[in-house]
Amino acid sequence: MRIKVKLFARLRELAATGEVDMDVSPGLTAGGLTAMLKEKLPRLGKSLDSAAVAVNGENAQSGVTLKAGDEVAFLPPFSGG
Amino acid sequence: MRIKVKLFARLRELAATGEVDMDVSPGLTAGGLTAMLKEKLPRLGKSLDSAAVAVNGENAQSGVTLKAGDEVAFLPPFSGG
Amino acid sequence: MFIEITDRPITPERTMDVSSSVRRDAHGAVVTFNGVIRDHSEGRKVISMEYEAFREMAEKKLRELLEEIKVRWGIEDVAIVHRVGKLEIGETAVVIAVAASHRKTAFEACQYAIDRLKQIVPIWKKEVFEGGEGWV
Amino acid sequence: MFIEITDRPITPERTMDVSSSVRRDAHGAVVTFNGVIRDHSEGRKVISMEYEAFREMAEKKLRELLEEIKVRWGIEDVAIVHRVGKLEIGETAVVIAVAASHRKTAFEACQYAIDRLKQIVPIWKKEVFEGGEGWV
Repeated sequence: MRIKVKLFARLRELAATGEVDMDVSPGLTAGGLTAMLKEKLPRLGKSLDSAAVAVNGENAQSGVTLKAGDEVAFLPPFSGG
Repeated sequence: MRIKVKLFARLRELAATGEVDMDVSPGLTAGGLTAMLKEKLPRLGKSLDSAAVAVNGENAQSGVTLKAGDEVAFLPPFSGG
Repeated sequence: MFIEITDRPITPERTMDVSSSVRRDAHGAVVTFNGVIRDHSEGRKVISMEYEAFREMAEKKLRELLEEIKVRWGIEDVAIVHRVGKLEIGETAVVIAVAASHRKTAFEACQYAIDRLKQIVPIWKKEVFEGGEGWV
Repeated sequence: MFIEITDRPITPERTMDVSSSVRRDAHGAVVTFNGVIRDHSEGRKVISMEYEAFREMAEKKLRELLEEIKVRWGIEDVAIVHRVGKLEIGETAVVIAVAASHRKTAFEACQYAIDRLKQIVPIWKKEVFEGGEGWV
């Protein structure tokens, strides 16, 4: 199934992209996607570990199962204001 | 000796004046002046009791001895801001 | 760092200028407080407020207040403007702007400034409400 | 009560308009916070800052923040504008205006708003300093 991955700030720079469409197996969890990304883009490693995950703009736990069409965002620690 | 008395806010309105020149005896204290004013203008009574005293623009204790030319201000509780 | 007691309206533009006056490149935070005449007070419908100051002493006390803030927080970029005279609903009675390196300090010092102003600065207000008036 | 994420400069005039927008006749206090780019950070000389937002989610989180303030203090007159893009020293990154009947509430809610914004709103900044740059 197809999902969209969004990367911000340091993660976006390290990946040299802010958005990737990915084909993944049904049943994949947010945590599983994190592990997959780490393998695919090892330079994201440490920064992915400290990132929060949002699915369709809502904070999500790593155990949540993804659905086709989901937009999964990886959010480094915030530093707004 | 000659001193100047200043009255503000409620006291000014009750006295119908903001400033009075007075001739007083040397050795008079701020507290003594308060008592004298209460006698002279009984309608100030209660409001004088809750007023602070400033001599020449500085907070003063009632025991302070006045000097010729002093400006003695009676200050109701503040309500600025 | 300045204080002023004025009988001219403290307009939004004036507030803007007061806030801008305290900004320096080293600052990360500017906190601005506007004390405004509101339309009610202890159940009464307020029509207007008349502010009176013992001006020379009030200016001296406001300068003391700036000094207290400097000693306590090391902040010098503070401005306080207090209005006197007759004020209508919605008009600003006092504006206080504080700029500092960090926001916590700016908030603390600004709140201290207005709390302390009410304690030590000889200014009074008479409330004109529906059916009467009185010093508050 | 509004929030905005914008790439246009938050000028002193804009801050003035944001503050004015929250004023109502029932209010006695308006507290305005400006978060400003300062010229130093942890010993480094800062040149500029680049702000990035996950805009849709940031807007949602800012609206949640307004709701939190409404529930906690009963205050509805709050405005938050956050800038994104490249900001120079002295430019405002965020302005928050809170109006309330009483000053204590206005100060508390305004400080809460900026503290909470930093916790829950997906916005990031990259510091450009002398000799390098980095996400902070």
